[in-house]
Amino acid sequence: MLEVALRHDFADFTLDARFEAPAGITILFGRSGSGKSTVVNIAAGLLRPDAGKITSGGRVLLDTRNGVCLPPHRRRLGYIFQEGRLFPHLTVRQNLRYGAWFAPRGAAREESGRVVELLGIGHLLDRRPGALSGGEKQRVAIGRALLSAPQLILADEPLAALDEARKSGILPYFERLRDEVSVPILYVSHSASEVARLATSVVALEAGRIVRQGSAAEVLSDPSVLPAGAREAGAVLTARVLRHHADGLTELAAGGVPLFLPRLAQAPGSEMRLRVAAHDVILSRDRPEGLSALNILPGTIAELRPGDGPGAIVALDTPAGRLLARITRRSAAALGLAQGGSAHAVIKAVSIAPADIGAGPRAGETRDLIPE
Amino acid sequence: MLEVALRHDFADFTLDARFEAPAGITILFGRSGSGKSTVVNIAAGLLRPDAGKITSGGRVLLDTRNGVCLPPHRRRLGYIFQEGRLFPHLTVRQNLRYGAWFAPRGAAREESGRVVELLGIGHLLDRRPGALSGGEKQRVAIGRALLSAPQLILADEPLAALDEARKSGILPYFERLRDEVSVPILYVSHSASEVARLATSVVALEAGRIVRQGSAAEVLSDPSVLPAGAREAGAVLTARVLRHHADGLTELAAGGVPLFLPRLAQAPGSEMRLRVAAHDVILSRDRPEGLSALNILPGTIAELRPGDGPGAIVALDTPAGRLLARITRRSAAALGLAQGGSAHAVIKAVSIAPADIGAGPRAGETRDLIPE
Amino acid sequence: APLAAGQITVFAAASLATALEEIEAGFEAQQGHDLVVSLAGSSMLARQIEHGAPADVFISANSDWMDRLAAEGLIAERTRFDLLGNEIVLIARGGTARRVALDATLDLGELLNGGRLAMALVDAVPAGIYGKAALERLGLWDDIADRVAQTDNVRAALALVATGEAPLGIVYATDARAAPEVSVIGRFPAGNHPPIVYPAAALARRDTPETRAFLDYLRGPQARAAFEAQGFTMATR
Amino acid sequence: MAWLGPEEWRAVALSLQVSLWATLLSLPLGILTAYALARWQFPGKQLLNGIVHLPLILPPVATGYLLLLGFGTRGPIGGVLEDFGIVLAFRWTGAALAAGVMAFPLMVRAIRLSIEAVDPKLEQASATLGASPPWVFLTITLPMALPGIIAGAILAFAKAMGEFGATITFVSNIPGQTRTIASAIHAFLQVPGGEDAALRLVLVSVVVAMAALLLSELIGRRVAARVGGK
Amino acid sequence: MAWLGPEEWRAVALSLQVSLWATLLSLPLGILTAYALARWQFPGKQLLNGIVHLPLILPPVATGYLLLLGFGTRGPIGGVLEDFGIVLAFRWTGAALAAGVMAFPLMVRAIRLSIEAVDPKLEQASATLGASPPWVFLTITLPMALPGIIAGAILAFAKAMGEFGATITFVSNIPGQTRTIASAIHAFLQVPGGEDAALRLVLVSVVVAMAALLLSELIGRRVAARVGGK
Ligand SMILES: Nc1ncnc2c1ncn2[C@@H]1O[C@H](COP(=O)(O)OP(=O)(O)OP(=O)(O)O)[C@@H](O)[C@H]1O
Ligand SMILES: Nc1ncnc2c1ncn2[C@@H]1O[C@H](COP(=O)(O)OP(=O)(O)OP(=O)(O)O)[C@@H](O)[C@H]1O
Ligand code: MOO
Ligand SMILES: [Mg+2]
Ligand SMILES: [Mg+2]
Repeated sequence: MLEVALRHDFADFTLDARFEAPAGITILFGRSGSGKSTVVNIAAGLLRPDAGKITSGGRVLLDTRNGVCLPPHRRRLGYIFQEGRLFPHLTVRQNLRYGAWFAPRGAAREESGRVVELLGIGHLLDRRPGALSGGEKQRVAIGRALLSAPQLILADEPLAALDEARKSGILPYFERLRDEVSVPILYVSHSASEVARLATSVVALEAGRIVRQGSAAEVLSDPSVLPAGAREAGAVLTARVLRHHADGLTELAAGGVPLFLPRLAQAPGSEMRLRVAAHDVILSRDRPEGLSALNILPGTIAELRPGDGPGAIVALDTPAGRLLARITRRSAAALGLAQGGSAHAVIKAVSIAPADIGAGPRAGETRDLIPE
Repeated sequence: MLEVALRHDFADFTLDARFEAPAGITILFGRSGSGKSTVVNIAAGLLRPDAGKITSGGRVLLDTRNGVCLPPHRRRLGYIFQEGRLFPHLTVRQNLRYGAWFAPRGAAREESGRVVELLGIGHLLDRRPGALSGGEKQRVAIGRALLSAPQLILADEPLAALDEARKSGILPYFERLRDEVSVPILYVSHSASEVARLATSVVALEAGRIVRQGSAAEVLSDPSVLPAGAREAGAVLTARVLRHHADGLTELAAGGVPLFLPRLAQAPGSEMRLRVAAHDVILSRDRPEGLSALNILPGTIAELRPGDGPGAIVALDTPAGRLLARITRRSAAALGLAQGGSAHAVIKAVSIAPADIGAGPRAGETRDLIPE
Repeated sequence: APLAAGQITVFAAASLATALEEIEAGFEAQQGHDLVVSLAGSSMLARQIEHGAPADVFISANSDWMDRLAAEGLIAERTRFDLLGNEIVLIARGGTARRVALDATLDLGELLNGGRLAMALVDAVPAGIYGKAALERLGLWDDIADRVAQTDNVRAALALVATGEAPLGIVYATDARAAPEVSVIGRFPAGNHPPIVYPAAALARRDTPETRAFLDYLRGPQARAAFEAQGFTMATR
Repeated sequence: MAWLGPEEWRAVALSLQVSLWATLLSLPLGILTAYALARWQFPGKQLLNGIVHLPLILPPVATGYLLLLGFGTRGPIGGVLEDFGIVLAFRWTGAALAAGVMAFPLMVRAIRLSIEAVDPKLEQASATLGASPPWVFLTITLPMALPGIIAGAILAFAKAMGEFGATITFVSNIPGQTRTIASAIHAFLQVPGGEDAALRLVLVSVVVAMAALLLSELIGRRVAARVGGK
Repeated sequence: MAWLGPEEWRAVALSLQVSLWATLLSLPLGILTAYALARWQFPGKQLLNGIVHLPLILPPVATGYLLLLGFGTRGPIGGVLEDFGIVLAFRWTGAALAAGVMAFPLMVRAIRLSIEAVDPKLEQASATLGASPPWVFLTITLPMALPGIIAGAILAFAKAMGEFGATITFVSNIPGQTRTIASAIHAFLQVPGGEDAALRLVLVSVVVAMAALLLSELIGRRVAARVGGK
């Protein structure tokens, strides 16, 4: 458990934040300049705040009132930087061992073979960072942080510098981290997909202040706290892989309702998280017939929230969980949608982006170990 | 008109390409490593190919057979680099003037006031590049290239380093460039959105070879040549803004059919290009009722092309133009879709991403000046 | 390129610095000519003259370099004369040091007491060459040859003794007078080494009334007073 | 400062003059050499690099002697120059040459590093905008390397102020003509009782050189800030 | 090489020994000084920078004289050292000190630049992985700055090979003890007819120094390639 309470003034920016990060991934979420990196750098000891207190698993890292401010090397961190920051003069193996070198003797530490395997970097061990691709670099950086026997993992937009393909190659590793590593992970992101897939809990920052704190599902359903506004709104569903069909579709069960997606890699029985973007959901008064969309979920309208543009967000409680739909107010009126009424959500199998489908425990629930 | 014919061998890569770029924007499209930058660098004179000939508006820039290879500074280029490459020791004004300094006396040149206005950089003129944001830098870089009185403009992924918000801030400038500047523009991209919005013509590269050449609509409708495969397939429609409705929607006419989109900035009468991603289109056998989607277009199935996964691409000829829909084969079978049959395309107003909506002349048509 | 009329450039051994300063003032006042004195080691000056240095008069600290210039026809032989004589002496730090007799019985090694004997370069710089010759003649050289600290010039040897780095040194009598920290504890008999002479001459292409006037002045009473004040002896011809 | 006599003042003035000219005149060649070493590949590059460093390696007296052999009135180069009315040997111009030669390796090293730090991509960008290679150099490389060029020039100036061995060997020690501060210090150290005067001159040269160094740090920082943006 | 007599060979060997030790012993201090100048802010930083540059600015003879006053048997520092059994005066060790002092500014400049080029972000990363400041320095800063450190050391070595003025003033010229190549060259130039011997020694020192320079370019390139990745 990481407990943070901070106050810091820059020339024209004030940070004032207090939050707790349980085991699992806590995502610091917010638009550019909202103060996310500042929080992480204070936690790392790279920046000393005007006032504040940070404890990690009971250890006091910072307590300005009592003049305590541990230097970075005594905080027992694993910091994963956006640009990797691998040591260019060391091989991958040496980079990985670097932190272990400085860890206290008795520290509980990850077994390096397991980490190497987890991250799929076994074939890279003898290379130097200069000879790695961007995605490989970032995986090594994750391993390096893990192997330093950290009591707190920090990650500042670790995927921001990667293109979509590489991002989706690394997200699963963070999912595993969340599920298999027992220390809190403070993870900075401004991507709704990452929040949906990774977050155990979310802290939404806006101009240095915390505007929302809760589970991924809660935070992502509130366009007012999303960096990109309504375009990013969406629901986070959890589902279990049922079976893989011969025609290339995977059937999942979400609260008893079947969901069809293009073939997933996970074995039947795996727990999945899906982010269903609000703009990908069509609503229908009655159950539509003769549509190419495979997933049609009945539900009850829990809320109808008009937006500032021509749109409205409709929250629909379905057996699979609460879904959000972004539709035009014109349609809402034409369909006579109203709170308490019933409607069907239409979701195309192919419209859920691969980036939005991840393995993992229920969104917003406490961590529970799932061996793979 | 730019005419290019090249052959070049790297250690384990061979480029062999021949194409023509008319006035307007010709997009070099292809996945990473397909040879796009190599082509542009050869055109710029930064790399000398094993063999080849390049003429620009009749001027021979390169002709290895006759030993002609003009150095970059004599090619009359405007090269817009991915990273801007502004001169840090010069002010924005001096950067902009830099190329004009070296242009031949009598060269027809853009009027600098007009370019500054076009790019909206008037308030930046006295700053140095270090004090500009990424998007501002790139706009200045565009201006600098324009003002060097070029006879050929090259742009190598000019937007790749920018985030979505900044990208969408700059795309309109390239649209204007395409429509208002008379020299050919060779533009490298691997974004389907950029192709859809900008391309006068598209050259699709794959492993050093040209696999497809044609209008944006033609190229984007063929998943086999798209870098990201079927996920990027889509149609490009052209439509004219009809009117802005009070509820925040804009009505467009596409081939006589109305289309509703969230409010656009363009005035009624403006010609628009829309990319409609295949995975955002739902097909229905009959005209569906009671759906929240506003845009329902009847059409005839022109083609049904099964993909390698669980999906299939359906090409539907509608009054608005040819649309593509990516649906599961299971749905196609269930709906009994077949070539020649009829179907309705369902498109949500909000599912067309803002990045996919641009101003401009009809896709694939020759340039025609539209004053703004 | 010849200098302005009435200007005489003298290339002189560095050890003459103080005396020449006084002579320069006197000569300029008397003759109205402008005297320019360039001071450096004799070897360097001679070599520069070989390469066309604009010297009018050369005063060397030994005959070798003057001989070499003479052989090359660079000096006006008729104007050459031995200007000064000097002595070499054994010095020690402090004013109370006992005097020693410089003869074959002297145990220099014991006097040095493990320390160094400071001398100018014994194969290159005149003071060193003379000193070595004298010690050889006395049969003392072989004993202390490996105890000698050789310096770039006499002044540096003097400095080593003055600062106490070396207990003893061999320098010109003229130098010894200049450093209050040291005292002379022995004088080498003149017959023990080649005569120490400072020859002077006008350059062949500058054998003019002005240079002759200066050379004459050097032999005159005012110059003699200045030289003797520094401890030089006038060479007897 | 009453404690410096007219002779000493002349030496100070002469040193400043000699060092300034040595620096200014060797600067263009220094920049060219540094550029060649930084950016060109040519046979004999390592040889050029070695020759540039020679004055650093050789005893200064040897360098002075070589200068005397080459640039003296009887030397092959000195003779040719003399036909053009340029006399170096035993003139302050020769002192400037000697000081310039001795300071050259320091200057070239500093400039070379700063040129190597200029991003070739900016030079390419300049070429695509129509600048021919000399213009690329003048408008991009040179201004971007300016902090290093200034640092190199001032370091060379400081070194020139202190140069003695090569100078006295090449141009002797003629008051008012070639007697720089360093030569004067040397002369004073030869004279009984000259230590005080020598010390005063040492102080002067330390002050001048320190001022130059401080200046170089300041200018360097300011120019770097300008080039780095803002 | 039969053309060098045993005396000359001893001078050559001694020069190599003196320069090597001068370089190796001054390296740690050079690195520390360079690091302080590159990374720390402290009062008197400019003063330190100035003092480091002094040997470059002062006439070498003056530096040698100051060394004599400070490190001679009677000097304040020399006296203390002597109590510890370290004698510098008239020893090759003193020659190494003189050469080291004279070469120090060159070494520090080169190393400072290469330390400034190390990305502080990597040092931060190292700290977050548990490395205390000395370990950060040893495991990140030092290896990354290695090309510059090697270049600086070899430059200092070359300079030490050529040092003469300060050496002869401080430790005089004792064959076999303090008679380095440079001193020998100087001595030969003082005697009529000594030019040939001097020239031979000049050749030897040029060859040695050139070899050192070449080596530094090679090592520098190889290390840079390693540090830069691959
Ligand atoms: N050293 C500093 N001095 C002054 N202001 C600073 C400093 N560091 C950050 N700021 C300001 O603090 C605010 C928050 O910055 P921070 O880097 O924490 O944002 P962020 O949320 O990480 O943004 P991004 O998503 O762009 O990384 C910004 O307004 C920034 O300008
Ligand atoms: N200088 C070079 N030497 C050897 N191979 C090269 C060189 N430059 C490029 N290549 C190879 O040529 C191929 C094409 O490279 P190019 O940079 O043109 O691709 P691209 O389409 O621009 O890719 P991206 O989208 O990543 O920029 C790649 O396989 C690359 O490895
Ligand atoms: O007076 Mo001398 O020539 O320095 O021994
Ligand atoms: Mg940040
Ligand atoms: Mg490319």
